[in-house]
Amino acid sequence: MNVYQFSSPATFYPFAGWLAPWFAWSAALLAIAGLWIGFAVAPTDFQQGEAYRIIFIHVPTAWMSMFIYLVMGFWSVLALAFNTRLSAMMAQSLVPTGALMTFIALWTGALWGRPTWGTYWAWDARMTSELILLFLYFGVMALRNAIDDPRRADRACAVLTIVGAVNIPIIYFSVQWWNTLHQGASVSLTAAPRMASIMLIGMLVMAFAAWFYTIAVSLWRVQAIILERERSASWISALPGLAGALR
Amino acid sequence: MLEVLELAARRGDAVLFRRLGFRVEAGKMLVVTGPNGTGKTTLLRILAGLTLATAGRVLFRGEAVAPGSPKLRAECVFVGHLPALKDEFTAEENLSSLVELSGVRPTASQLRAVLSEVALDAQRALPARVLSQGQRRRIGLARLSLLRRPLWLLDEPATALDTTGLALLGQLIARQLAAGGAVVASTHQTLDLPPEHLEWLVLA
Amino acid sequence: MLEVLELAARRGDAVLFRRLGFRVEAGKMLVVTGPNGTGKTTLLRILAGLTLATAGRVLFRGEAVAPGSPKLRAECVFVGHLPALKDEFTAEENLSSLVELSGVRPTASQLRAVLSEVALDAQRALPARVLSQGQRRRIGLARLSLLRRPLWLLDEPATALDTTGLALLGQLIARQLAAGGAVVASTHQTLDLPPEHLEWLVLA
Amino acid sequence: MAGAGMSADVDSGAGVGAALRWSVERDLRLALRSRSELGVQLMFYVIVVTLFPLASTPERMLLATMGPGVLWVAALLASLLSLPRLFASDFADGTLEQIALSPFPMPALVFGKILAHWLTTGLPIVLLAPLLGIQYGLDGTALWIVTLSLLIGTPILSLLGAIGAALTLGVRGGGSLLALLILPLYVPILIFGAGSADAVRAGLSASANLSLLGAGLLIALVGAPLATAASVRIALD
Amino acid sequence: MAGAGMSADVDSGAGVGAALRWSVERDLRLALRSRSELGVQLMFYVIVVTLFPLASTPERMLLATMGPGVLWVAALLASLLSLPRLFASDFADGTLEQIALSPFPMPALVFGKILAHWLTTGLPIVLLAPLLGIQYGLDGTALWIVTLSLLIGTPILSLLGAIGAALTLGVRGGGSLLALLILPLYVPILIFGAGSADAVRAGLSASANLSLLGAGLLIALVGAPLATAASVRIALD
Ligand code: HEM
Ligand SMILES: Nc1ncnc2c1ncn2[C@@H]1O[C@H](COP(=O)(O)OP(=O)(O)OP(=O)(O)O)[C@@H](O)[C@H]1O
Ligand SMILES: Nc1ncnc2c1ncn2[C@@H]1O[C@H](COP(=O)(O)OP(=O)(O)OP(=O)(O)O)[C@@H](O)[C@H]1O
Ligand SMILES: [Mg+2]
Ligand SMILES: [Mg+2]
Repeated sequence: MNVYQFSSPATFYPFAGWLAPWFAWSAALLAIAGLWIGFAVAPTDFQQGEAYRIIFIHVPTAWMSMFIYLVMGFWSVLALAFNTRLSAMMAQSLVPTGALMTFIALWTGALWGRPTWGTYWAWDARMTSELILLFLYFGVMALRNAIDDPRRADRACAVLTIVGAVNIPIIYFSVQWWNTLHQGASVSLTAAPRMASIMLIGMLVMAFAAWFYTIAVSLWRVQAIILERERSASWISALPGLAGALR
Repeated sequence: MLEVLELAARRGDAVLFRRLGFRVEAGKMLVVTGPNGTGKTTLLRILAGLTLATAGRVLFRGEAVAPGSPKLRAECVFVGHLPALKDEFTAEENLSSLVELSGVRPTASQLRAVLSEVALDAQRALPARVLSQGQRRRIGLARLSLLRRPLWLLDEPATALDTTGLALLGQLIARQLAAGGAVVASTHQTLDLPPEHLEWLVLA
Repeated sequence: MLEVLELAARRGDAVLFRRLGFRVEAGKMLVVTGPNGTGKTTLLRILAGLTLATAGRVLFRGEAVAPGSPKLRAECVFVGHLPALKDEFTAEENLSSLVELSGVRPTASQLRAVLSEVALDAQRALPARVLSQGQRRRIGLARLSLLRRPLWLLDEPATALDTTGLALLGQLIARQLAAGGAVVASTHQTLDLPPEHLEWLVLA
Repeated sequence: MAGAGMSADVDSGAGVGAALRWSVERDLRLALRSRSELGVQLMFYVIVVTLFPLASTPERMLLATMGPGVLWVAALLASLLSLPRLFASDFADGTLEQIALSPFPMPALVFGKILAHWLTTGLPIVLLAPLLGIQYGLDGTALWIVTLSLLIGTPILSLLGAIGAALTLGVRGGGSLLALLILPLYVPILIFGAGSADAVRAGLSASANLSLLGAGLLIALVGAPLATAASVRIALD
Repeated sequence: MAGAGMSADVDSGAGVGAALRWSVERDLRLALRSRSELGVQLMFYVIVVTLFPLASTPERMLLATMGPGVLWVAALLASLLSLPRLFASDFADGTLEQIALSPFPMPALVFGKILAHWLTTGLPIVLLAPLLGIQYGLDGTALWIVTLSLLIGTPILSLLGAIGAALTLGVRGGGSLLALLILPLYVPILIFGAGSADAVRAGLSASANLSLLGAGLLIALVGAPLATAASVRIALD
């Protein structure tokens, strides 16, 4: 069995169905653990009180919002370069989750801003660029909705995704390039972490939970997309349990 | 000159054709006919490299060509339903602009000669906006006459042409075939050409 | 039914026709032919009330009608080069919308019947954007079939139709003439109709 | 079914209601066909409103001062941006010819199109304005007045814009020429509209501004469909 | 003239210059054909810039603060408003098909179109900016910097916008969808652009902002023609 076989929707469909529950369960367990660490184990912050606990949602979702976009960009490059159907479907399957993560990051950030900065919203570079990211996700969805031919929509969305990827470094480095309200990175591979290690652990656990959740959801979504797109293919009607549903 | 292997086209849920194969030799014209909506336009656009085929290969002079490959683009000319005319440009400007886009720089006298060949002398300086339907198509004929390309792909070239226009089209095609070129054309009308040069492809 | 007196049309510097006069009786079809650019389209648009004539009068049922008069608008139907189709609407939606614009409310079963009459059953729910050229024209035929109007003005109705499409057009016209309607049509192709119903107007 | 039996299906006077229904229904259906259409309009408005604070300095006081003006300018631009499409596609595909030849009264058909345009571009903006106004730190009354002024004002934008859109049909330079023709007409509306909220913020009454807007709406309602229908006929010749 | 004699007229590599010349020349000629075209673009820009002080309260200090932002937002909107026309007419009349089938390299042809677009919409704005800036009470350096930032920035707007214009070809919701896709990409440019003048007004150096803009221009110059050409091909399928 070689790797390329997985680029065929027919092979990937059952594989995705087998894989998804594993990630879903891991995500659930990690989320429980992370929330427990975040809300029960981690100490109250001496500056911010309890409000800081939003960090356990805010930071993982903010990370994922950017990471998902990069992954979409990767699939889009593959889709355009090799004209593969599956990679375009993978990219498509990630968009709603990406938008969700971005929205949550924005929302929790705004909620957090109220007690710490005294305002829900400011036109600060990081917030603005994160908002732009949300608009980019919406743009990809809107473009897909506006084109009825799925193959054409695949390729158009791929181009847009790749072009929009320039926004990611802007978000990430915005805190360094401008004087922002938002604080800089406190987790880095090169320097020792500047926050309490239990907080760091909680955040990382939550980050993995978000990551696994994304994988599980997008695997399920890609299955749905495959079913919709390949409904006339013979292997679909041969699927157990589906033969009846598809007439 | 052109060979098509196992070509298939699917639009939406409909399969237009499958496992289509044919050859067009130099000096021959392939006439594609068939009822409305059977894929003539789609086939021509695939051959031109505008639309992606679902499966199959197109060989040009024996080599497989990718859609939109520079080689194909340099050697064929496609005349579709849309005339590619700018309403603001005059007939002459439109013609010269279209021909230059194909990499040929015609002289003013060439332009004038070919426009009078298609009976547009009087309309030379009129903006395309005011031209009649048939006069617009004639600019396309003039373009064919100026471009020496081995392969012509014509989608319903007889549309809107009067009898002299049809005769002109016949002459142009005959000249192209005599010069060793090939033509693939879809049509619902009968063209006045010597049958020994014609091959037929009926889609259904 | 329709009478034209001393009609003249000038476009820019060119005089297309002058002192043109003819009558079209109920049950008759006037076929307007002539080389490209001689004013067939212009004439039909004048009759429909879209374009102003330079001189002359149009009488409808014996009364002089102003261009765009409500009377004319209620009794004639014009099918021009442009199909008036919305790319986003399905074939069926396009048809019903066009017919309703003329003040007729067709039932769903009528729509279905007439669409199958023009062989668009399978394309009923497809957006017009993806229809082939001939399929788009067939929606226009279906419209003609649904609207009972005394006067039809058709500009090159045979364009893009295949042989069965042409036969259908012939039948529709025959039905219209038999019902006491009149038709004015421009064309370059020969239509298969009984010659005793036809009158000819050759512009040059 | 013969001869005289095949006569008019509609008598021209009575068709106003049917004509309105036809064109409103059709254009709404077209607008909603791509599910995202309405969302896109809203997004555009939100983004434009969002741009302004980005480009200037984001101080709270200043924001509240700019608020009504920005909301109005954005509404105006959203209208301007969508206007070229009002007749263009109907013109290009021949529907406009058929509209001109329909037995229905043409001003009614045209008015229906304008109404649909307002429903899909103007109304969403009006509904969204209070939310965006909060972002700009506008308080209760100002918020309410700016929304009310948009409710009265945006239909005028659509009505006046339609005349411009019809006049520039088939003319090169479309979008910008349209903007040039229409913006001078828009400016008074902008001034009254944004002015009404300013008046409230300054502790004055907004009623003068609002009633001027209302009068403008009445005039536009009567005059614009006629002028637009005439312009469309000219464009078709 | 027979058979092999009838071969390619252009070898694909060499055609870049000729391709550029063809499309720039043609589009400029088209733009200048209706003599008013250029004037209209400028008028639009002037009117939009003039609208802002009208809509907000006209205090001198505030005006100077808003100045660069307004000049930039107006430039952005002017670009946005003209973008739908960039490919639309070529798409509708079939020229774009012929461009895709031309032996010339397509990115070069597309780049020529973008260049012509900038020359007719961006450049006039850059030239006009100093004059309008004076109206806003901007002083020497700020004026010079905002003009320079527009000179570097407006080509990016045209380049990025072209991608959006190509992606939305033949897609419903055209103008607004285009705005939705493109505005997020425009925002960073707006921030750097308007920010450069703000920096100067705040007594800082504008060089960081300007060099970021310059980097953006380089990236866009390389990437945009390729992405646009790819999008056009997709739209034609
Ligand atoms: C709507 C407003 C906000 C947005 C859009 C936002 C966005 C982001 C993004 C994109 C990141 C990840 C980037 C990175 O890892 O460098 C992030 C991280 C972070 N945010 Fe926010 N944020 C917002 C508000 C806030 C507020 C109010 C606070 C707290 C005062 C906050 C604290 C943090 C912290 C501590 C991190 C982690 C930085 C790190 O350790 O790398 N954010 N935020
Ligand atoms: N998304 C789709 N779903 C189903 N059918 C489609 C779709 N898109 C296109 N088609 C069909 O594909 C066909 C396209 O045909 P094409 O334009 O190639 O026909 P043609 O032979 O040129 O016809 P004509 O003689 O009318 O020009 C049409 O029958 C159309 O209905
Ligand atoms: N401004 C103008 N100046 C000179 N001639 C003009 C002008 N406007 C239109 N014409 C001419 O008027 C004629 C319009 O003809 P029309 O479209 O009615 O022709 P037609 O008989 O329908 O031709 P076809 O068979 O090609 O459809 C054309 O010959 C055109 O060149
Ligand atoms: Mg066809
Ligand atoms: Mg004609």
